[in-house]
Amino acid sequence: MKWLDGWLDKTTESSVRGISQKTSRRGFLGKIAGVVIGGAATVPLLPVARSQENPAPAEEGDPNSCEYWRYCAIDGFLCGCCGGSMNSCPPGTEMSPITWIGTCENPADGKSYIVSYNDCCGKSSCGNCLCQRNEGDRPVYNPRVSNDINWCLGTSSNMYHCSTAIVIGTALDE
Amino acid sequence: MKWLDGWLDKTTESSVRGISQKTSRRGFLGKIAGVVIGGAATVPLLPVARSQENPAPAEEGDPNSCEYWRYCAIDGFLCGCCGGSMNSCPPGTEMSPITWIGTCENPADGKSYIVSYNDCCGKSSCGNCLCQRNEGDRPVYNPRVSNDINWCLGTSSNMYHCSTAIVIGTALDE
Amino acid sequence: MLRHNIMKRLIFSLVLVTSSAFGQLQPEPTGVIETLPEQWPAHWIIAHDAAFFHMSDGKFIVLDADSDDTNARFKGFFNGAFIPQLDQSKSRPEMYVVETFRSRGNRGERTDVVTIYDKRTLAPIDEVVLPPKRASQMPNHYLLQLVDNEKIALIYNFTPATSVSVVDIVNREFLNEIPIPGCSLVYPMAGRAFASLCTDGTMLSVQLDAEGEQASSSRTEVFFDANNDPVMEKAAIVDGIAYFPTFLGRVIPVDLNGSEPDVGDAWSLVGDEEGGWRPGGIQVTGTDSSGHFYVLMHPDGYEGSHKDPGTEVWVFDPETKRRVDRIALQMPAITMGMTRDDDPLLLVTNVNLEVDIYRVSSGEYLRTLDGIGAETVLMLHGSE
Amino acid sequence: MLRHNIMKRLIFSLVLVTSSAFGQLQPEPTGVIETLPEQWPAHWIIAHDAAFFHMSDGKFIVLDADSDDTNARFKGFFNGAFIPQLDQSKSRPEMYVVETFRSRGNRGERTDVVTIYDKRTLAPIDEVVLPPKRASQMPNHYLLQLVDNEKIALIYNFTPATSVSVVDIVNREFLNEIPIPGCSLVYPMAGRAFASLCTDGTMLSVQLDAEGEQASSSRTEVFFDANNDPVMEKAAIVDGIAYFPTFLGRVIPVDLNGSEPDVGDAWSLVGDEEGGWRPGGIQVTGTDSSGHFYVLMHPDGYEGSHKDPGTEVWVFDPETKRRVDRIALQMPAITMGMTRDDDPLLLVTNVNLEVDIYRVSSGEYLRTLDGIGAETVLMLHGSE
Repeated sequence: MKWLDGWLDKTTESSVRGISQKTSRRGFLGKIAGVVIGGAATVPLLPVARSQENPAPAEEGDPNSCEYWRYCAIDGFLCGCCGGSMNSCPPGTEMSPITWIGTCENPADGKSYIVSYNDCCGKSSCGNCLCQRNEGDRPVYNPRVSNDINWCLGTSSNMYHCSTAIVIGTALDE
Repeated sequence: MKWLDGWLDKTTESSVRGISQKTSRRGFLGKIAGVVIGGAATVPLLPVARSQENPAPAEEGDPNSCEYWRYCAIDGFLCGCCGGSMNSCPPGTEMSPITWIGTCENPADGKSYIVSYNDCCGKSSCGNCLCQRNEGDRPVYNPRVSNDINWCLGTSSNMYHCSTAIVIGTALDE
Repeated sequence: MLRHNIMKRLIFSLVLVTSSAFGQLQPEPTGVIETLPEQWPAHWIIAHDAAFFHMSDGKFIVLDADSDDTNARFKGFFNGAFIPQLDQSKSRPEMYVVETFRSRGNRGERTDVVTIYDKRTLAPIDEVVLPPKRASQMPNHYLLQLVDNEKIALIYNFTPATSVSVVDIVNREFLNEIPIPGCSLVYPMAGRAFASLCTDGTMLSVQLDAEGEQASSSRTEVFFDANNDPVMEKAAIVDGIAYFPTFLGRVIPVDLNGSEPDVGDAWSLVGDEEGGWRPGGIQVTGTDSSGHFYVLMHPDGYEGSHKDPGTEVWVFDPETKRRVDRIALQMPAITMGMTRDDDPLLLVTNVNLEVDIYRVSSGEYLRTLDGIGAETVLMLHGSE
Repeated sequence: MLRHNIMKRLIFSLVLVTSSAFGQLQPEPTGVIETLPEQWPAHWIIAHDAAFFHMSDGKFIVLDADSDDTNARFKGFFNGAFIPQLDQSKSRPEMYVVETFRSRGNRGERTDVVTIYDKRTLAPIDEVVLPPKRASQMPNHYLLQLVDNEKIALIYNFTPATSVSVVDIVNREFLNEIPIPGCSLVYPMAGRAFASLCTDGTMLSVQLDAEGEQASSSRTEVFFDANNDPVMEKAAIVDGIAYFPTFLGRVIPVDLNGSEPDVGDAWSLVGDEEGGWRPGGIQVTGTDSSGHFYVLMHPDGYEGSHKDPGTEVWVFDPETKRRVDRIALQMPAITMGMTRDDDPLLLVTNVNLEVDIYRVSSGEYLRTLDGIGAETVLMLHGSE
């Protein structure tokens, strides 16, 4: 589900009202500080590269930041801030088998990947890390690439909780 | 329903964090400004006194302010901020026939009055003018004077929307 | 029921106040419930708080947009569950809310209904149970429409198969479900008919018979590119002609007054204005009673900016195909609505999620309707 | 179900990605759902967001109070509708939520249930439907209690007639309703029994038989004045003895280990401390594994200050009847909880409605658990 606008990202508000820091940015800095200072074992940073035997996209960036590359067409709460991760659902939810798709460029290798935004369903709004980006998003009459739709479909409940971003392929000629 | 504490009243926060104005105070000042500047015809200020033939308490103060005298034991959203008034329910709600009671001193005549806090029920939280004061409030094992209880009882739905403050008598020797 | 409750209440009071000097005071009446006029003043509006963080608890808040009094302007609200959709009747004092419930809140059996609200009481007076298929998505006027002189309500379904539920809204009866494969949403046509936008760049139209079954259908030619310069589904409809803005700032008129949609020539909203202006937002269009339409615009557009906040609202005369006014917003806005009177107000939700009011005739910012207990106001409706 | 969905998902993906260079990349798995350990770490806590502004959408949020990582410490949540109440089993990886639903959200038919949640999945695994009478009030531990070695769940009802619903929580079966006229709440007693506080200043105790019917009952003498110095119902229970703070700062112990409540001598929480200190808040007490109890305190008390925010938490040894520590809060708090381990944490909701964590041993403020998507956290539970 890619629903809400960057308008809940307080950057916009900041630039308008002169407030110094946006909420999500503060959360982001807070987390990084936790990594550096606290040295927590559960830091969700990804390996920078993986072996060639099991090819996966090279990675850089923070998967709990709205700026992370996979989220180029997402709209919703990032599951990594909700007890899940960028590609898994929080406990007690159900992952929608039907999704919308984004085509996002990975800055680590310059390639474009097909990203499936599987929603996690059956609980109410997670409420954390609301993120909306609309690259390649199209209106609801083109549903496979529309993030205005609640994709909690084919699940036992259609209640929306958060969204994942799962790489399912590379895009040709992008 | 008298549930939440003065802690949602941002006065506390202000004194702690040095923030200059509390939300409800701003609402209060905003409304007064509206009366003076805008001269709206719907100003909800009460007559200062009423005729002796139909005795009613003399009144002073703003019935949409948490400081208003009748609210000495209220806990909830003030119905006057929700489409109702201090003694009527907003459209589409139902007034609870069962209530808790406060004994509040009226600064206009120095007398104490019995106030019945009838909840308005059947819609979700109004969300405006949350007010909690606990004078004479007692624990839930003393229900007639307990504002921790949702008094939406005897109504077709027990969902709490807002609270009124209806004068039903004068108190003896208070 | 109410009278009964008042009686119980009085008995209770008498018992309670036995020890007080009851005779000295006329007790105030209890059980009083406020009501609203059948015909609302032209500047009363309905703010749809979709409650994105608490979706089961959406609200339609009735506000007097002319008032500077925070409390006096708040007329009440009625609930709508899980990103509901609203439409108002012009011929009856009724409003219709399409909403979804589950037997255990966020889980359990699903029930979709159209709830009918009385404008005088803001209370539900009836409901029609629907197939549990209504589209769950961002609010959009074309999820729910009235046609055939407001006798028929049409509800868009998405499962992800697409269809339309046909409801006899006068007799409160579900009639039929019409599949519209490859197409989406419901645009009202003249008579007992609707149109839908299709992924292939066409528009489908469906004529209904007396029982709400499909009598006939037709397709337009391809008139837009759903990928490269798609039409926004958020059309402004003036005199039965739907004006669809495109991502890149064109507008395509489609006349829905005949038996089939009649696609007109596209023209540019931007003209020779520089700065990369494009339409964008949640609800990006509005109309007034004079036949103008309004588009929420932002500068420096790019791929993906089509839901970015707008900094201006541009006013167009569809007859002359020219911009006739531009209203600079004091704070960028994510969604817009209009009142329907001769001195219309522009209603927007700003990026702080407050509701700002502007006078169209002067372009003047009038006030911000704060203190309304709302979380995420995503749609703004003038009262009909 | 899950596996089935994964299969559907994969088929969908294959169709979709046909045109991409699928062979170059191992697609990431879909359908992965996180799980939690059966035994939670001692410093995981449950923050009860009663969602006072959106009551249908309450949440119990599981957090690692030791973590400074906003995202890593957020373990997930489970819902609870309309100011629910939570209790945890110590002997089974289960949690119990008493909640209320209506068939149309805020209206329609009422259903009260105890929902049973699995601590490993945060998913509901069963429910017991209750008489639709459960008390709707501010959260309070004594609205829901487990007795008889966690075989029986007791739910307090208020209509305003008071009663207790008896549930066989192992076999998921409602057994019986016990009227407790003039009395309120459920305090766990030894065996298959409970006590309740009564308006007349006594305590009622009820012994249940195998079928959950009342076998016998008894009343204590009057031991408090419900008007002039009432006991707070928010007792701290240490080794089966309930310590009830009073409004004016005394504490009255009631031993619940026998077949009848045994009221002990009151003593002063305040002693010769000056400054008008009194207990106050929503949940004002806590206990630790060493046998101490904790009270949220504020200075300059007055009639009506009993729910004002506290500025300190005082620690008492009930054996010596003396204060053994005081923890100064960096920001006043409205409610408190404790973890149950040997190095306990003090959990409070501060007046900004954020959750603050303190180490009891040092009195040190550790961190604020912000960014948890909560609206009004009114109760804080250590994990059992």
